[in-house]
Amino acid sequence: MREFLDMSGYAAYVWPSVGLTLAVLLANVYWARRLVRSAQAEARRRLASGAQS
Amino acid sequence: MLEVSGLHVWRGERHVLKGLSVQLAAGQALQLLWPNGAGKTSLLRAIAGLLPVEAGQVRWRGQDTEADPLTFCRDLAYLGHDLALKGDLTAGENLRYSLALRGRVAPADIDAALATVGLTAVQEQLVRRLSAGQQRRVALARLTLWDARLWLLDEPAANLDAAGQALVVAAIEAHAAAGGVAVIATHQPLALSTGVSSLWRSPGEPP
Amino acid sequence: MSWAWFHRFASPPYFYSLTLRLAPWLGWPAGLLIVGGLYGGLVLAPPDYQQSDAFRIVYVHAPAAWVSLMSYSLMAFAAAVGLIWRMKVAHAVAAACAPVGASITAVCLVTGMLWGQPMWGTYWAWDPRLVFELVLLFFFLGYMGLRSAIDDVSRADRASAVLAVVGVVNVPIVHFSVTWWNSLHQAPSVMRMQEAAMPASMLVPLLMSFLGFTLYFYAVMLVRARAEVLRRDRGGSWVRDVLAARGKAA
Amino acid sequence: MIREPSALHAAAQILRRDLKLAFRRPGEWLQPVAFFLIVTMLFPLALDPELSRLRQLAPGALWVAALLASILAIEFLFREDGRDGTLEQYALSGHSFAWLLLAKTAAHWLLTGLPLAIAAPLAALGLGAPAAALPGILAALLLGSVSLSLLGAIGAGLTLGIRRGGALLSLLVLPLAIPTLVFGARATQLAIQGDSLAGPLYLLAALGVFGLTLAPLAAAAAVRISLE
Repeated sequence: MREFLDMSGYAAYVWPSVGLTLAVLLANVYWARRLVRSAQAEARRRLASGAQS
Repeated sequence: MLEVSGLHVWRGERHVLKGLSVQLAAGQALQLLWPNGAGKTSLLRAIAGLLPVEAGQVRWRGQDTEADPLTFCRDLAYLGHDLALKGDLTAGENLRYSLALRGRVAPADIDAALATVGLTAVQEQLVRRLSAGQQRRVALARLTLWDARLWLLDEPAANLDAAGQALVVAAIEAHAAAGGVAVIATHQPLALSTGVSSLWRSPGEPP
Repeated sequence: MSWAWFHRFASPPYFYSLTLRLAPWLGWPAGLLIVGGLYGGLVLAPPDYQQSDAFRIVYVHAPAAWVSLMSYSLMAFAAAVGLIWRMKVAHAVAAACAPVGASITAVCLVTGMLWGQPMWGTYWAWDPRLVFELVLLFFFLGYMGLRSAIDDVSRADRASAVLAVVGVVNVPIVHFSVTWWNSLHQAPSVMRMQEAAMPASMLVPLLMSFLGFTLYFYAVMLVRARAEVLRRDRGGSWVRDVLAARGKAA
Repeated sequence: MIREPSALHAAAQILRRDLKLAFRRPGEWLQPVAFFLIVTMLFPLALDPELSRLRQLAPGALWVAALLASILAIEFLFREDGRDGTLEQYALSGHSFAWLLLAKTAAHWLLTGLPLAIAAPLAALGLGAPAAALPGILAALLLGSVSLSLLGAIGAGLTLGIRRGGALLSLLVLPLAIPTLVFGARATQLAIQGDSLAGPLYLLAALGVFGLTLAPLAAAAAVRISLE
């Protein structure tokens, strides 16, 4: 296990690469979902103001 | 000659024109007297093809203007808020260069047109030295030289004194008498003869 | 008849419900493939005989490079469709591609640098592939910058679409010029796997990663595109239905 | 009035008009050339005045300075005409809008690209280039500045009407200008070394022709959108 984590000395390059990639992938999912929520909220607001006028 | 049918135009989030329709025959002028912000300018620009039309059609001489915009534009004169005059050119030069886009004009015609609008004295002055009203008059001279069948005028009488307004009225009357069509956005009705002109007071109530 | 699918796809309500149904079918396999590919690449695959364990960065770097180019091409294609057929859904897709593509391009660059340090002894070398990715990132940033500078969504859509099309026409020229430039200056040798001699235990995880990243991109892009379609709506009654259905489910 | 809507006549009139306007305000179009000369002068001051070493840096310094100067100048390509309604009239003139914008871009090139190319041999001398290299440098900048003006026209069209669009304009145009920079700097380098620079000159010419055919269309689409 230790050997695996050490990546024969390249751990300082391999693990940040993998970690950064996964972080960006997850962040993109989060941003996308947040964008959908905000677009829905905006659409609701627009519908509400449209119904009044 | 000009048929606008079911025109929908959006400006950003705003639904400015909601299914407008209007028809104008040769020799007719339509004055738009809508309140501010009701979309007078948008209508003119949409007819000219400067604004994208969401739905609806503009037909000129029976042809959809979007099908052949270049041919339509040769029949069109648009006078907007911005007069498209260069401050660093004289009135005569301004007319010469902008008319060059439409064909060749004899210098005598330019002089005559400038004389008609009462600018002979300042013809050789740079336009930026002219007053706002005088600049309007230069644009009016250009309009009469353009030889276009359809005039789209946005506040043509702005900054003009009584004599200048009379010039605008005379130009439009002459244009209509020659079988031209005009759509005029204006906040104060121009004193056009009733046989020629119709008034449109708000987008909700067609003329 | 052949155009029926096109019109159907162009209809915002149809597109909205399509993406709603499609996203999980892309997203979950994408997640499984990425995890599987990384497991295979980081744990099961044998070390490279030249690069030892450092080569394992390829399992994130190469798919990111692929996705960055694919996302730019898709963005430009969607933008062109949007310009030509005045299709809002296509503009929404183009708008959705940019942030995802840009972030993946950045990942590609950073992982490339992290790979460069042990291999070349320096984080940044003027390797033509890295330079090309950097230019691609600038294309993305320019696209997003232009989009955010214009308030009116419809104008922003069309202006940025012109830019995307101009950019994609330039991509091959930039690529050629950078490669040509590199051939003159003999920069350090390119990161390269031994294409011919890659054993299956290395290759299979790599292919899984490629497929996983691709599906992932489409999943996230479609979720974003759903939001973008909603933003471009102009008071269609379908929005009310969609929002009501959403409310019930929540 | 004789109706003769000749496209060539219209373009020629636009060209003449823009040149006349520029000559009434010479300060504006001389600025980019002055900027170009100042930037090239900064390199020896910042680096090392020894000519043999400067000579190695000369191609890069010349082209980066030329690129920046042309970006600086291109911002003004459509701005005035966009503000005072002239571009609207061009769009409605009944001629191909792309063709008229090409005429405007040509006028702009005559006022900025051409002086830049003429000033470049002068700057190159200051950077240690031998006299034999000057014709080659002039040719490279003549060809390269055409592409730069055309690419710049697209960027200027896209950023027309955007407040403080200058930085955005560089972000949009500079990446597109990379091939021009690469080929141009290479041609300059070969000229300074005394080798044949036909290869990169052909590539620059190809870029120019490609730009001439496609850039006006893109610029016209961009300006139309900006005018709405």
